[in-house]
Amino acid sequence: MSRKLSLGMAVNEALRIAMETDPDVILMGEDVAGGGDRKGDDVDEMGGVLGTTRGLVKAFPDRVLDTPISEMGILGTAVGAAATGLRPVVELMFIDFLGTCLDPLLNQAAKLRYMFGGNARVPLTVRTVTGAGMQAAAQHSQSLYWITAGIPGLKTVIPSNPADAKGLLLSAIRDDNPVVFCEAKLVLGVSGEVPEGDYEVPIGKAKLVRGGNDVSLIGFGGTLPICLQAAEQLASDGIEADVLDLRSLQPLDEDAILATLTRTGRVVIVDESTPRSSVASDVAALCVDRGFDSLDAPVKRVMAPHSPVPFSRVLEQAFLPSAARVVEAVRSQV
Amino acid sequence: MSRKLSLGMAVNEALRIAMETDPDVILMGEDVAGGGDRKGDDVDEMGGVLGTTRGLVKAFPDRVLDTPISEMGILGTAVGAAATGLRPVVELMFIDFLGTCLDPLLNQAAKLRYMFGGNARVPLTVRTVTGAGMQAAAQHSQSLYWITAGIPGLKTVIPSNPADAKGLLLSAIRDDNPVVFCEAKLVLGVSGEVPEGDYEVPIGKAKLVRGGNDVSLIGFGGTLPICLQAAEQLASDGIEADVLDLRSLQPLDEDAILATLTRTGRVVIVDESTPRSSVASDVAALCVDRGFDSLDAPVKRVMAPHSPVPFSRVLEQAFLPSAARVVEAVRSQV
Amino acid sequence: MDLTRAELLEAYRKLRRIRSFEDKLGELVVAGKMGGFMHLYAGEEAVAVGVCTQLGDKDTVTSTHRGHGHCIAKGVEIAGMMAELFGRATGVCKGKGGSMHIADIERGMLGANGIVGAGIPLATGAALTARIKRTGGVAVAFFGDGATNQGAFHESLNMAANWKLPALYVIENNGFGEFTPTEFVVPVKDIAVRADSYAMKSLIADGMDFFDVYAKAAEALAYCRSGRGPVLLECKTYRFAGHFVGDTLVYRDKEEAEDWIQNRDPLQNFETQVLEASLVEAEALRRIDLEVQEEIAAAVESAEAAPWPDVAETETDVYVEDGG
Amino acid sequence: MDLTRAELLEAYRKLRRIRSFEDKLGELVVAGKMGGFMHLYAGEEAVAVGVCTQLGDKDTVTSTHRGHGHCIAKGVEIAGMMAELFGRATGVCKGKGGSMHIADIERGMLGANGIVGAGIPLATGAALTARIKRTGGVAVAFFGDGATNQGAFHESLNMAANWKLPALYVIENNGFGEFTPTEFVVPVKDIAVRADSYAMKSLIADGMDFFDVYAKAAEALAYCRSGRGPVLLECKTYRFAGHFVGDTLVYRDKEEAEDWIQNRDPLQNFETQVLEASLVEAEALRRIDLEVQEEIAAAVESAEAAPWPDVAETETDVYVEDGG
Ligand SMILES: Cc1ncc(C[n+]2csc(CCOP(=O)(O)OP(=O)(O)O)c2C)c(N)n1
Ligand SMILES: Cc1ncc(C[n+]2csc(CCOP(=O)(O)OP(=O)(O)O)c2C)c(N)n1
Ligand SMILES: [Mg+2]
Ligand SMILES: [Mg+2]
Repeated sequence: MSRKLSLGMAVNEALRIAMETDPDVILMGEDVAGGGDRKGDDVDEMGGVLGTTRGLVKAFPDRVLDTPISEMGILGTAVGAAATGLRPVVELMFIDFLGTCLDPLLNQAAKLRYMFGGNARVPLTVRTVTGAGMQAAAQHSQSLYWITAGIPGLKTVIPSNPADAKGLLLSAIRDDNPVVFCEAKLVLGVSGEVPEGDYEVPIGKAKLVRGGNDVSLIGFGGTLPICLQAAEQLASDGIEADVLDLRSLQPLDEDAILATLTRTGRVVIVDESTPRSSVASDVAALCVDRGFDSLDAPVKRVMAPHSPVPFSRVLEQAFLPSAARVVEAVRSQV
Repeated sequence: MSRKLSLGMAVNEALRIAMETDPDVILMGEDVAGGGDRKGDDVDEMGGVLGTTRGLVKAFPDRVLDTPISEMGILGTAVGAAATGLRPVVELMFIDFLGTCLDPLLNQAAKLRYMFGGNARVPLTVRTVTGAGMQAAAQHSQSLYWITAGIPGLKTVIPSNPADAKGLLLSAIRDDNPVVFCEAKLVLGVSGEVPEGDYEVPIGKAKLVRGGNDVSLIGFGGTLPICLQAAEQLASDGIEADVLDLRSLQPLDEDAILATLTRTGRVVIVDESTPRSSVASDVAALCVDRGFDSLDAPVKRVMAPHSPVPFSRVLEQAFLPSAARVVEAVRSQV
Repeated sequence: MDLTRAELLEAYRKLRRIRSFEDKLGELVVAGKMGGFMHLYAGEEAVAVGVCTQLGDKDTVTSTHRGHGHCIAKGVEIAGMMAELFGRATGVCKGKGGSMHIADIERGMLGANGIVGAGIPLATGAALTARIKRTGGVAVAFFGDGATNQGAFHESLNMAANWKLPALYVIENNGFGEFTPTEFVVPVKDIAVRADSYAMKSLIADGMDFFDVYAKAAEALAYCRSGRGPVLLECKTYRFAGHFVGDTLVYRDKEEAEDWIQNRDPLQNFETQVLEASLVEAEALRRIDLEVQEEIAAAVESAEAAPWPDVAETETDVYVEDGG
Repeated sequence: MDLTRAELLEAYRKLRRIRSFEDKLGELVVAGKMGGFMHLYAGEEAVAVGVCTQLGDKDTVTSTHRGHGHCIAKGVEIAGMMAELFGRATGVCKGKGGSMHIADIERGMLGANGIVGAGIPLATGAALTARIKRTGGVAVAFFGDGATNQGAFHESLNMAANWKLPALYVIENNGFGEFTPTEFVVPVKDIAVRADSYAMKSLIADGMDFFDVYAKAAEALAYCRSGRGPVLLECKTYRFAGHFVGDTLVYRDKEEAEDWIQNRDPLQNFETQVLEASLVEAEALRRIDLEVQEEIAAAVESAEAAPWPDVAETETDVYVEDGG
């Protein structure tokens, strides 16, 4: 059985299931309750700025913790809690705020196990909203998953649809490693069929969402719909595209990437982030290393420019990758 | 005229010249004076943990500021000072500490100019020590320049020798943009000829340090000596390598990279950082995009593994790129 | 009270300009004419105006996500602000910044800031510049109660205290950080006590009363300018609207809110005091109300008619092109 | 004093073990037999031992770059520590961590930490676990005076105070952060006053006196365990050696240093007090001195003979392989 839910509501459902099935799961973050933990009064809670955690504090009053605006303290506390027996799920409201709390991820969560010679587990999940599309401007619109994906010891996942969101989040929470779970603004409000009940989508497995033999469009999170749109347009010109949804940015599903490359010989990667030190570059580097013999054309990256995210609607639209730019990149290959 | 100086002492000389020639240049950081700013007593200063800033507080007592251990405060203050008329040079003792102070770089220094529609300048220089090689372990040995190089609005440079260090640092300080200046441990103590007087090495220009037509070895900072060593070994086998020193990681000298690729058809990038979201991936991605037609072999990246930096000497040596691994990579291409 | 009639009228004009500006933005966002995350300053006007009225050209301010009030108080032009919020090329930041990054460096307004607490070290740096270049200026950081829980607050105040910088740190304690009541996350009643961690001078003002803010800020600024070091000034205030436009306000006590809005409105408060003391006449205030209304209507009109930025602008202003 | 003779001897053994361990490391590094950045705890032993003597299995500690003392006080085996510092496969962290990351989670020792201040939120998290899982445990964070200038200190103490967590925050105020005297960067005499920013209980102890630390820690721990919330305990102490092995100490006043070392040595202090009160005999202490010396010599010998880690270990332990 399934019903239509937005990605945000699929996340909410996964959180509820995770908390029901494991008493060690706690939720922490700014306004994840949202005033709703005022004991003894009937004030309604907001459940986060985007309402994603609404209703959870009522269901689990001792395990949903509103925090001060102290990202370094929140993340560091969550790492300490994770290393000592809890399974915290932290909401970092926007991934842009990584600047205030990178150390607990970079130098603690990601490294404790290694530094301690394998004698630690840090089952931490960080949920965070990524990307542009809401005119939230330079400090609330970045696609900084390239930073977390680049840090050994962390995993990073990014669903493109509600069903994957639910299953990936359940996997993330139950994973004994620290996982960053990205909710891309471009797909956060989009609805889709979501199975009921408890299920997991494995971390590290990409998904081929459309088959074609002429070119491989590789996307994830908010760029997946753009890939599909471009594939439609290309199809009307007789070019059939494979569309691969990476879903997991670290680990990368290298086999799936090489498999589609082998089929098509042409790769276009569509990534919402800025170009340098990017997931898209890593995919291109993989193609030109292990996939070299299959390559029939330059690997193209359709990305944001090397700039901050602008506020103005017209500039933000120009900043974001588009189906038109993907089509153009494919055309340049043939 | 020139004399032999270590990279650290070349940096010291550049700082002195910058402060002599511009009263707006100030130095800030933990122990950059090192107790030496005690007025009225004759206590000697340490000049930083590695002694790089020794002597400067005596020469410029009002412009060399010891700070508390407050990286967020230091960097944020420096950004504010830079935006209002000073030209601060901050020492971030090790780039690993970026975790405690990313926001002032990521969301402030890098973006003020853009967000303010071009009405700001942030002439900030951040000097920082990068990389492994001193058994300083997981939290004091990272090569995190991939993070700063990935942030639009920042520049990142990394000299491989004392002469470049002096000239690049003078350029960085006089640049009206925020520049991260990396001092790689692997070359920090190495001595070389350094011209006297005031000169600049332009930011964004790579340097061909060895000519050969069979393969391109691309390195920077601490990996340059490794490239040269590998080139020697290859030469004795009759393989002549171009060795390109990137010097600047952002902007990347794309023309120089494509030029060497065009000459040789084979590229090996030697980068001390971990593989994901790396400068090496960006270079590979450039090669397989704009340089596709010249490529005769897979582009190889010789890098650290996807792990934290281990403490044990034997593990740290295994972790670091080596000439042997570079040679092996070249062999795999032919 | 040492303010002249002209100064009082100017202060009132600023209070009114902020209120009307914010009310208008609320309308525009609800009507779908303006986008982005929009945090309104209505209710807190006395803080920005009480402080900024005493600042000059050499003084700088840093602000927050709730930054329009500080801009207006520091003298940024309404027309350029409105165009900015409409995302137009004529905006004060060419449409690139928007509400959370609105700035006007020439007027010493170093920017709204989307990162809670991030303006605090920036102001500390501006104070360092003032000190090292001996400009005589003071740097003022405005920030919320919630921001005092950020590490940047702690680190900055400590540095400023150590170096005796000419910096004024103004807490706008409006009782909430987003939807969370301040008492849930700050275990002290008066946040001003946090100054004691740095042996820093502190003051508390009624943030709904322009004259109290003015007096405390005067004391604080005199202290800063005399070289004795920074000051922490806590202003107790309240935001009349939600955290952002769209906030359903389910979390806040309606009666409490009504009390603040009906009985402690800073504009009403100002008017009552100046009228009772016969310092200005009601007609003069009403005239200002009208003028401001027209000014804002004109700003909206010109902004809506202004051109969009060229898409090439997406990639400009990232770097100073010539490098320096 | 409510310590039994056996407990006193055990406390002395720990003090001596730390001192001898650190002295030995100094020798080994100077002799080029051991690498890495090495920060010694000699002089500060009374703090770690005074606190940790009162901790049990359910209690956890976090530490700093100067972490050997906390490990030893919390009961980590000397042999495994020594092998770790030699980078051997038999090290307590398989040679992967080294001095700045030495840890033994099974003994509740959550790690030295190379990032100043980073252990403070980790301990806060351990206290949160204790609270939510009702383990009855307390989490103790040890950190230096310098670390109290980090944002992480501020944010963590505020969170712990808000949530009344069972956390004890121990400042080891040794008068310096690296080479910078504390009074240059902390504008208050007693850092303990910073607790007032969070309405948190605070105490000050003579960190050179085991018995004073013990008494204050006892009070603090009882408070934490009773559910009344966290405590900030400042211990005034001194490091006998340089910031790290290799530090030339040019920045510090020689007479002042001599005074601390000659007249306030925590081991000497302990001995004088227990002998004067006739609680133990000098011979018992001398016997411990010898036993510890042998123990450390044995640890060095076994570590030097131990195998290096296999290079394949460079890439293991990055992730929990089965994912969970
Ligand atoms: C570092 C950071 N964390 C969280 C947010 C999200 N956020 C925006 S405003 C806000 C509340 C700020 O509260 P306060 O400082 O009291 O200012 P107020 O909104 O009440 O004026 C939060 C949590 C942010 N923008 N930056
Ligand atoms: C975030 C960070 N900044 C700077 C350093 C470099 N550093 C290592 S120890 C130290 C001094 C610490 O002083 P304190 O906290 O007083 O501890 P102590 O060394 O005196 O025991 C510094 C600055 C670091 N390791 N981490
Ligand atoms: Mg507030
Ligand atoms: Mg200290």
